[in-house]
Amino acid sequence: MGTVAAQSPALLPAAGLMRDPGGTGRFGEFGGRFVPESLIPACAEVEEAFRQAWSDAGFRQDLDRLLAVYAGRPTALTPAWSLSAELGITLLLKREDLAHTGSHKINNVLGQALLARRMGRTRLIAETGAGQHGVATATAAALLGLGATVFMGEKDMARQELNVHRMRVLGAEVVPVTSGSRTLKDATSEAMRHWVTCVDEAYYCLGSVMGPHPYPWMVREFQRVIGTEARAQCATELPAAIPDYVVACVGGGSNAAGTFAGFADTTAQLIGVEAAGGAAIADGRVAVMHGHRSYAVQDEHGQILEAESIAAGLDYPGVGPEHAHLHDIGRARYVTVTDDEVLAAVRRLARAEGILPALESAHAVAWVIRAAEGGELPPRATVLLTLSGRGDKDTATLLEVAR
Amino acid sequence: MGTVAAQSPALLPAAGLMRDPGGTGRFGEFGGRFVPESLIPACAEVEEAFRQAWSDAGFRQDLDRLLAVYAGRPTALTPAWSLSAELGITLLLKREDLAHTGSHKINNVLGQALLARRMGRTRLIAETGAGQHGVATATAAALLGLGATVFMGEKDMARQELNVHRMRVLGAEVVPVTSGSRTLKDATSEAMRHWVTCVDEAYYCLGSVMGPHPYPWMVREFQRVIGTEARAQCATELPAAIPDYVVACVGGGSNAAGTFAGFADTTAQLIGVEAAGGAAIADGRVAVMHGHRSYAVQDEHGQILEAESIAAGLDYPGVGPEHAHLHDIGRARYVTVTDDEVLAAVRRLARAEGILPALESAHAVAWVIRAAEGGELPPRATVLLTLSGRGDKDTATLLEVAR
Amino acid sequence: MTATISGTALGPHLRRRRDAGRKLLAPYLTGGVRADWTDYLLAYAEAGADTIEVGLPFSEPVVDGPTVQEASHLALRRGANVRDILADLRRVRVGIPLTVMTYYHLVQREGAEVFCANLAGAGVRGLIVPDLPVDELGTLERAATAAGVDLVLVAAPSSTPARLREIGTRSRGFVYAVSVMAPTGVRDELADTAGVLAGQLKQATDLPVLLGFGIATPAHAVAGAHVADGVAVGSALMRAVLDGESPAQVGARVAAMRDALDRAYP
Amino acid sequence: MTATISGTALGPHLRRRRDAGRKLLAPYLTGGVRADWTDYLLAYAEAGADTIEVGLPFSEPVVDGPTVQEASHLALRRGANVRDILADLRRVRVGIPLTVMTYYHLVQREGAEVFCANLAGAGVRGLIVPDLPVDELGTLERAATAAGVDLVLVAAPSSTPARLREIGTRSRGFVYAVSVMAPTGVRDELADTAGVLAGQLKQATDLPVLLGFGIATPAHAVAGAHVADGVAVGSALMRAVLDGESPAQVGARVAAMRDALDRAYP
Ligand SMILES: Cc1ncc(COP(=O)(O)O)c(C=O)c1O
Ligand SMILES: Cc1ncc(COP(=O)(O)O)c(C=O)c1O
Repeated sequence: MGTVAAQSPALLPAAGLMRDPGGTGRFGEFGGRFVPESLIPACAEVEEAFRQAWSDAGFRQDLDRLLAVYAGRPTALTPAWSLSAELGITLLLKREDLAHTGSHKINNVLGQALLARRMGRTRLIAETGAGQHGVATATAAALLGLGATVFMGEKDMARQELNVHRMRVLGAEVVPVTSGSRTLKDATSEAMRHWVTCVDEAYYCLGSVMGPHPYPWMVREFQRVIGTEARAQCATELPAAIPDYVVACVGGGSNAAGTFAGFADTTAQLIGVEAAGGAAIADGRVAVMHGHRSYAVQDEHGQILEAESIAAGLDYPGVGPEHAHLHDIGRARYVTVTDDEVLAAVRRLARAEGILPALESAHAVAWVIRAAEGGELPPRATVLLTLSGRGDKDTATLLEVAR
Repeated sequence: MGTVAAQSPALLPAAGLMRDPGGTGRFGEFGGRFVPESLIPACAEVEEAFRQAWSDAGFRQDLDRLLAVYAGRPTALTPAWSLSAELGITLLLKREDLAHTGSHKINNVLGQALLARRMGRTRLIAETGAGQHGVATATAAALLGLGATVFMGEKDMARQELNVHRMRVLGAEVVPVTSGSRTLKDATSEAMRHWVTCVDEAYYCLGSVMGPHPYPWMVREFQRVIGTEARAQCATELPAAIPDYVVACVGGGSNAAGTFAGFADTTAQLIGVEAAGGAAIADGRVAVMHGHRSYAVQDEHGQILEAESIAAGLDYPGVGPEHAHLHDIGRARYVTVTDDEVLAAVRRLARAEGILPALESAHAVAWVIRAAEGGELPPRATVLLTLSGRGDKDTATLLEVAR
Repeated sequence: MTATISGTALGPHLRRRRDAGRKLLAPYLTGGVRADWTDYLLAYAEAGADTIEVGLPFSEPVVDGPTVQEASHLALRRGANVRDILADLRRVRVGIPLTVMTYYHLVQREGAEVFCANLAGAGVRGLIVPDLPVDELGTLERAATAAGVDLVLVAAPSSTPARLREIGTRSRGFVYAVSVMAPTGVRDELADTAGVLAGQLKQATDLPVLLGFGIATPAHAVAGAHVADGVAVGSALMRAVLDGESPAQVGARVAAMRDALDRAYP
Repeated sequence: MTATISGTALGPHLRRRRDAGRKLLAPYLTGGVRADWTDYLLAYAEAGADTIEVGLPFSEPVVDGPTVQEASHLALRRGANVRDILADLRRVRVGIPLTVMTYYHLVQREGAEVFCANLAGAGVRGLIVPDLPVDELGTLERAATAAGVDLVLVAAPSSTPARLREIGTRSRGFVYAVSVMAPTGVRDELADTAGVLAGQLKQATDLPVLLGFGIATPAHAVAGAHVADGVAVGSALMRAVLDGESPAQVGARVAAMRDALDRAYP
């Protein structure tokens, strides 16, 4: 994956980019539905229900109301006044950290939980790494009166004890996963295994733009609200209406996909920032895992590697299939930053703007700082950056690092 | 303070209630400016600057813009769908937990920080107990390029290690206070002592509706945005436009004051909920402390007692002077709930609505539950409750209690 | 790349035996789980297996329950990989056609043609890819055919009638009927779903139908073979392997099943 | 309630001495800080104090620096309270008028009239309330006058000229001039602000002006008395008390200051 396609005008803006991937769920050669036969009908049912719901004004209204009166949308667009001045650019922050539960994850789970209820399911299943998606799922389940079973690697449970307790207070059952590396990728596999046993009663609420069709598409659509709002807000904030750059961190890729979706048909350069320690696109090769075909980091024999990032939410060796496609056609660029750059970015944003970003989100900030200071961003460039979550959850990590 | 004046129609709605307390800063017999002579000119200067700023459309616009694009206002008004059904009432939650930094504290500090900058001050001083106001102050200081010195009791620093680190990452200096009980009241005294030494350069950014005039009034005005928004939102959500009850927790009393201010001139019953372990109005007597005359809990000799609540933000033996006045004239009622009721309320709200409230805010929830279940609230009563902050900060406490 | 196809073809072999009234038995072994892992294959064959499923371990075994997960994990920690496992296979002569079971990731990373050719080169005559549904077969179907490897498709209790027909039509060698909506693993008794599914499949195809997932004891095997043409046995055997039983000991377990089947269906 | 006013009135006493050319010395002691605390009062008087400030400890001493905070805290832990301290005072005869220093909370909780009457009943002739600015005197001014207690007002370096006039006019007994923008406490040298403030006050009032906050050594006392009519000394003495010095030892510190003053201003 070494080479990054230069942004060639011919490839942009592709009509129909980031739209319905059709019945096979394909984004170019990526995506698909690579699951055991047992799960095929369940996935098909989710797809069918989503297609119906998404074209049902009543469903959209219900979701929009929840997003507004419950989750706190629209989230603010904050000019990073000081950092912009320091960097000689105009940096706008899309504030998903202000959404209920502290990150963009809530947008997706509210959509999926409403869908689950519409499908008559009584319980949500979810995988979680750091616990953010698990907390969001537990939250949506409580809100809609559904059960919640969250799979979490034993190692992550020990590292994220407080999030485990948050989920339990919210009424969720948290199931320790003891297989493999006992982290997110194993929790994901275990959630899928569990889903097989209860497809009639439970709904698998996936946490990012991954998994079998329709999940990558559906989750992107539920996250599209980020990009749609940001697009309208940029039109007010920026003389040119459209920013020159649109930047987001990429774990599975849902906050980036939701953001990019609002700008795919513009001239904005789309930049996804991966953790250097888990860079599926920069360091990975084509992989079929967790239901889709995309990129993932793997060893010489094709075994999937564990990711190693200071940001638990980016500790995933794969990436959503649509990002693989956007990379392949050169519509988006994927870059990496190191843990050290990320820690510096957290401090810098905190001191300049009074905003403590999640370590995940700080990846996007770190790239903007490097690109502006390294001259890669032209002077006065306008940059929209999605701040996917707040840093409170990471304070203990920062404290440890500081010691 | 045993007797609680019944809501007598004659006393309500008093014209001019919750307005400008005049040059002496009096709310009935409460309030005032009981500070060392050294601080009198500084307080007068703050009053003068606030009066000018508050009638300056430019200042109001700057503040409104910060509240909107930075702090995430207006905050949502969330119907507590399930809990309402369980209790047979209509309960609406004003979601200050969604504001930047996780509570209503940001409303006040943004106002004061803008004022400090307008006054040419280069540094903010603040006291903090649990760290919420300290984090908010550090945030506003970072945003506006000011220094921040936060005084915090040594005991609280040990209990709230993560918030201490958050402040430091935001660039604030956190000063341990080793005198007295080494908690919030001592930190407040120490902040005032420090302010004396640097009035020309530093601005004292007080965290609640207390302290010498103009602070109780000014902080209430900066928090009035809660009530103003909620009033407009209730007009949309409620057929009767005005709720029957308006409920908020009371530590110093700023979120309650800001909320009440929006409804003082209506027929709504105003309820302030204190912690049983620090109930300045329910258990206190008249006191002059930290610059104002109000109520505070004290021993037989008049010495101020330490408060003891599971909610660090309510661990203050006093209360803002305007609340003492609202109590005396019977316009607002002040009630108490126990730690056990609070813990149950946290769990109940979390499971019913997917919202984990701050322990402080859960005091208000606990009273509504008790009043509805005990028949004190008439069936179908409409209740506006200010959820002053989010519970993430309290997860460790909950975990300890659960063990 | 073309490979020399050696040994007996899987499909005709199984069909012949089935048609002769024999109930089919397909024990499973994770490739590379121990240094002497191929000795277990010999023991299985000796004990009367009709084919052996050889698992190529993958780091994300979503279809597998705890026992096979543990075995895969152990094999990978031992350094097992596709190339070496196939090389080992090339060196043993078990006398019955082997079937590889693995995840699609390991197939696609080499490309379907190369992968199938490599299988064939190692004497493997069947391939089961449990996370590859019939809709996603892509080039693998043709590549397997070209390499002389039977691509065995998997049916599940949740499969619709239309899908069962499709699976029945496009599967080669046999059809793998997943007895229960669950990952692989030992269960107390055969799920009700097994009989229903096997019955539907028998309507939909003439291929041998082997029932897998949860067949742990001779009694299970007999019950399964009542509705299907035979059974696949995995976790129960792997548990024994992981617990340190020798090839002879695990072979004896296979032999017991063989025995029970032959006795029940003489 | 009316109390019998006993002993010398504070104002005339100080004014007489000042007018006779004597520099005034007002040492401080926290009431109830030790069981034998009144012995320190006797030692102070013996050493040449012109009045003694007796602190009534309050749990929230916002004007005080670390030493006096510690003393207040200690006294409270020992169970000190206003009633008992005044009862102790009633029992000693120090021969000079005493001045109480305390926070407004302790005054208002009993009501100004009762509080002042109680002071007078204990022979106290002056009252300093450092957190009660002139704007907030309310009923205390009249109550103090009625009880024959001089309500001593405090001026600060930050006071405006208008406020200094007001303070000068309404203060009784003397004016307490805070030498520096800081809490009470030992400092290396007298702040520049001290001279400016004392000079302004001397313009604004004919009352004796005593300089307090930061006067720790005989040299400080001499420097302070150069611009004012005398000095108040607190933390330096309380440090010695807290460190365990006897009444005689601390009295010797006061005597040294008295000596230095008398020598410098013969
Ligand atoms: C704050 C935050 N940002 C980003 C991510 C990564 O997810 P995605 O790439 O799907 O947005 C996570 C995942 O936990 C997260 O918590
Ligand atoms: C969430 C929250 N609510 C309430 C309070 C109490 O303050 P006040 O009574 O001024 O609103 C605090 C103080 O820290 C707080 O953090």
